Amino acid sequence: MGLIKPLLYTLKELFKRPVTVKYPYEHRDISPRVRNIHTLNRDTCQHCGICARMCPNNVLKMVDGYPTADYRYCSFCGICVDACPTGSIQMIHVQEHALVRANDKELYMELLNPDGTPYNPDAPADVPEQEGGVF
Amino acid sequence: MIFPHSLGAWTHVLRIWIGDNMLADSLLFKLFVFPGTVFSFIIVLFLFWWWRKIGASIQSRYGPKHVGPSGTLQTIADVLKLITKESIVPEMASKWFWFMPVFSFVLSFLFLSLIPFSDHWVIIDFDASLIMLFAVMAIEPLFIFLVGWASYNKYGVAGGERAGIQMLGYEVFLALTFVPVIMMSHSWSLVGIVYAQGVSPTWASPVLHTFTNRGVWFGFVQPLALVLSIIAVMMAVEKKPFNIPHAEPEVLYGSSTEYGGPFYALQMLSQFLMGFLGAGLITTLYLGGWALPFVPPAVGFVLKTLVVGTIIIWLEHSLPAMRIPHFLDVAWRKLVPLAFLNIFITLIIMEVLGWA
Amino acid sequence: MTREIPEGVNPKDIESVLSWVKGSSLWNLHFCFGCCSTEIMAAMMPRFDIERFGFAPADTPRQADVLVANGPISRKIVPRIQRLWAQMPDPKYLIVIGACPMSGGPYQGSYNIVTDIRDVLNVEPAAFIPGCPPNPEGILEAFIMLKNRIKEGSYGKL
Amino acid sequence: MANFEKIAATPETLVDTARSLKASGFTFLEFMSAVDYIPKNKVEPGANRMDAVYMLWNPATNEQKMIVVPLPRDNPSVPTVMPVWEGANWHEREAHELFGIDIKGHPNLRHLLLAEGWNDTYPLRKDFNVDDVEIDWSAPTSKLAEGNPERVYHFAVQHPGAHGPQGFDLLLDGNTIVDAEARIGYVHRTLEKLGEQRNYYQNILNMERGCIMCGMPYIDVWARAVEELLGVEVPEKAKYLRLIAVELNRLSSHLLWMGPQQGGDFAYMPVAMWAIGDREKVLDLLEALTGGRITFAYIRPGGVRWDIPEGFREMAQKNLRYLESRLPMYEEMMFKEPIVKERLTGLGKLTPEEAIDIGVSGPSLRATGVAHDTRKDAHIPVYEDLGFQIVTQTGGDGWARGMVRLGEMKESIRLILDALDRLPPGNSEADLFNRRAMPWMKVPTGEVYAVTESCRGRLGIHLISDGTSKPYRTKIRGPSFSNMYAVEHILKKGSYLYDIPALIGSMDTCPADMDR
Repeated sequence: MGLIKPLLYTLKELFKRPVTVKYPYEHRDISPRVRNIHTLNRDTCQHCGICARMCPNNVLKMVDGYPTADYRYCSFCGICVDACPTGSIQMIHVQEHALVRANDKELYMELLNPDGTPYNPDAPADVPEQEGGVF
Repeated sequence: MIFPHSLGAWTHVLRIWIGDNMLADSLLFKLFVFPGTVFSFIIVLFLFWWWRKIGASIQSRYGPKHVGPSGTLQTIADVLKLITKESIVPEMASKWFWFMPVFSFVLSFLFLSLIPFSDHWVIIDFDASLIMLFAVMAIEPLFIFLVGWASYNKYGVAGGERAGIQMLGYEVFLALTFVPVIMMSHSWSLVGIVYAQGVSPTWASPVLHTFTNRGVWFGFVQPLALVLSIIAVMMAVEKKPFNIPHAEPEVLYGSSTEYGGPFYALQMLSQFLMGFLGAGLITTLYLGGWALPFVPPAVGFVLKTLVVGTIIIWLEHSLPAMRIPHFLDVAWRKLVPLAFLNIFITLIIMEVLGWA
Repeated sequence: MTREIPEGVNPKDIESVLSWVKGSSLWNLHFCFGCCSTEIMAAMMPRFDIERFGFAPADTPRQADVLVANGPISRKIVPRIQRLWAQMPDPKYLIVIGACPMSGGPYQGSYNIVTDIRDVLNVEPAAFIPGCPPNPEGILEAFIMLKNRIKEGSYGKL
Repeated sequence: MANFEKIAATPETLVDTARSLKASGFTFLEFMSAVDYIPKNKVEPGANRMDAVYMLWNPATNEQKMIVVPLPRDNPSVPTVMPVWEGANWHEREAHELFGIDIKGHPNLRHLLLAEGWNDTYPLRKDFNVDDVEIDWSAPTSKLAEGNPERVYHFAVQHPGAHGPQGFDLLLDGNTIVDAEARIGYVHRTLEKLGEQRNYYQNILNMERGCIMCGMPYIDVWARAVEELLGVEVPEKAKYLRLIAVELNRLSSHLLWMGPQQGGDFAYMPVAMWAIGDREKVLDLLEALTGGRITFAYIRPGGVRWDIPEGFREMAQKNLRYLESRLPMYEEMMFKEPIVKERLTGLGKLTPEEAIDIGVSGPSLRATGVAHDTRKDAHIPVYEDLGFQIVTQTGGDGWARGMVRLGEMKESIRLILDALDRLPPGNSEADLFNRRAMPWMKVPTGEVYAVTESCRGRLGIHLISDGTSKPYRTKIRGPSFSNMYAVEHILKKGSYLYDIPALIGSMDTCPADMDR
């Protein structure tokens, strides 16, 4: 007889509205603390390189005095944000960012501006040589 | 001519063999259009979609939705994709590797040919078609085992063995659940059983003959047998909680583990066809076959079968899988005695009330 | 044996139907070996439900179309991945989720991790989502992206 | 120096010492491992030896003791302690493959975590060079598969019933299991060695990937180990926030267990799907609090990264109350449903003595009636202030394990809501870091063993600092390691093929936690 109640639960569920968020057509609320891309305030950046040094995954490289990121490597842990002495480097959430082709050049990019706009989008990316292993 | 030209030769042969042009054409139509190949493909594609939608709805999600309106083209895409995929034969597999799934598919068509969609739309009906049907259902597990054996795969063989265990569990029980119906109808013919339920043999006035006249639907006088038969059919077509040959966490996909591409599509379709026909059997035996007011008989049969099928799908999606000893225990210690009890009750009532 | 396409049928039509078919029914192999597998699970289940687009899990490699690389590739698992990939029938696709299969991610410099799945399987992934792990939305995006690429014909031609 | 007592022994006296310690109440072997000292180390400069270490725990008094056996670096060898603790089996295999310690009298010294054909290079030795590694790919997968691999039924790696890249090689007689041998190590990411390569702050990233389903207890215990070395007291508020984060993660992990893990074993899709759907409510909370769903980087040495966001309390009230209202339904669906009950009752029965002997911990231990929960035993902050109750059952079988987890979910919901109500004011983090000097942050020399209760059992980190910015040795005791050994133990006692998925599911082993 214990079978009856589970069957009733499933029967009830049959007539309920699904909880699905129809993702590409509608979006759920995402917390502002979610991180999936870096931004950099280039006015306050002091070129100290502590972010690149602290990064456990070798994501950040100092190019021309500013950190640049290679998203093949990133774990989005936010340790670079913790480490930045001036708070210039931040992480934000961008929905479409996830859709990146498996093309090494597209995954290597200059950090965004603080308002989420691309920095110097015309310049072609020049992928620096990555070295295996952690310092 | 409604047939494709490649069927012309067949038509010719059949016409000569049967000697009656009208009859031969109608048999061909039954074999290849309704209720044969074309219809069964359509109903199976529909059932596959319906199965996924009901399952998704129970799991509080949408299921197929964006491929075609409400995902109706989803199953067509799935089957076409499987057909266009590469077919791999494992190196050590038997040379019968390809034939086994075809045989089991053919077997499910044999099943189909026995089910009366109406007194007109039935391919084969003779005095002992129910016995023939038991025979078909008894051979099916053997082919499932051979499918697994031919693929030279541990999981396949294990799944095949489990199909044998499954058959041990349900075969006797399945036969026993139908005995009361045979007793009450005095017939081994499926069409005869439907007639015995008071259904008119003519096209006309199905309304009047549904509940009136001499008989009633056996489902109303045999509710226990109806429930037991649904359980037995779920066992026979390997629906959860009796999905022992295909229990994914234990033996992957059972006997069809090594099959991909077109022949997996074939197996999937024959599984759903068997499910549909199992529900059709219930309709025939207990729910008055094709009798339904205001609709043509064959449509009535399909609609009723889909309702039964939906109940089976709902049960399948709401219950967990059993393990083997529990399954055998339930089948032999609980269900078989119940079926016997039902037979005796039927016997006593028939004697007392003089229903014979 | 090759068959000729009958007259009056545009081969491009067949190709576009085929690409629609392949893109609308991508079955991914059920093979979890990393954190991202829990997010794939979440993507398959009620909240995100990737089955809406016909993306369903397949239990055996014979019935799968997509290998989702979802975790760090240890040296011990390399032969297994290669074998599963070989068992999958063509046309088959590779989706890379998270940093681990692409670069080693947080496990760079480890003695037991192969840092690039391209060294193991010798195929170019069809889609890659950065993240550790990415949201289920990202996983859905990867599948849709693979679908689009099949549609464009830029990946996985017969 | 260390927060536990060290007892020296020699290979000759080891087994006797172990016996007398076990008799005096140290019945629980947490782990057996080793520490490699090369001459240029900074902990004990000049030392050239290898210490085999055995960490013991007295459940009655919550004391820790460690047996230390100094060995020569070339050709180290100790006798097996399996006669004393059966659970030492896999720990000794691990020490054998990672440190090259020869275990005398051990029944099976095949590779466990490393690839089967790994040559005689020992990765956790300090002078290990990765270029020396050569792997013989033709090596058989297990001892059972030696000679005739075809007779073995592989229940492993990709098999959907194996719950991830773990599993068994089985010898079957029909459906009866004749012999079983576990195959694990497919996600051995070498967290212990990586821990030695990265500095204390970067290790947050490593440690929380210790378990794919509950990373929060891992960073929690890592942060407490580092704080103990630094001698820092975290603010009261941070303790509450840590509790909230850890318990939220426990909720999500247990829901995942109930759904796809245990429900999936029976192909019980409604429960599997609904549990994952409800888990999203918890994940929403975690996302609002930490910004992550699976990995968080929220807890760090010195406190937590953020205070609770605005509106978090109301959201938590709403979501958790909803979850609480669903739990009776799950009990009805999972634990009173006759088919599931039949499958779980008597599944993988463990007696309390057996469980302690093997080193089983967590819900699987409490299901045998032993009321040990590290949150209470080790006085993890603020659990006792909130009146934490240990959930136990007496069956020792799969059903009892499930009921313990269900009870823990109720308890977690109550703890989180209480903690939110009583959240003290103040900072959420001690002022610990000089950001400009972060990469060079040094930690005083010392040795600690920090423990906590992860979702799967007793989780410990043994940390040795040599005064530099990187640890000298980190040893992680993953609870699933011992729990998986218990599964093998149960299978060897005699079981059936159709019980394995449910058995692995009911022990709730996490491959990542096991392989580290």
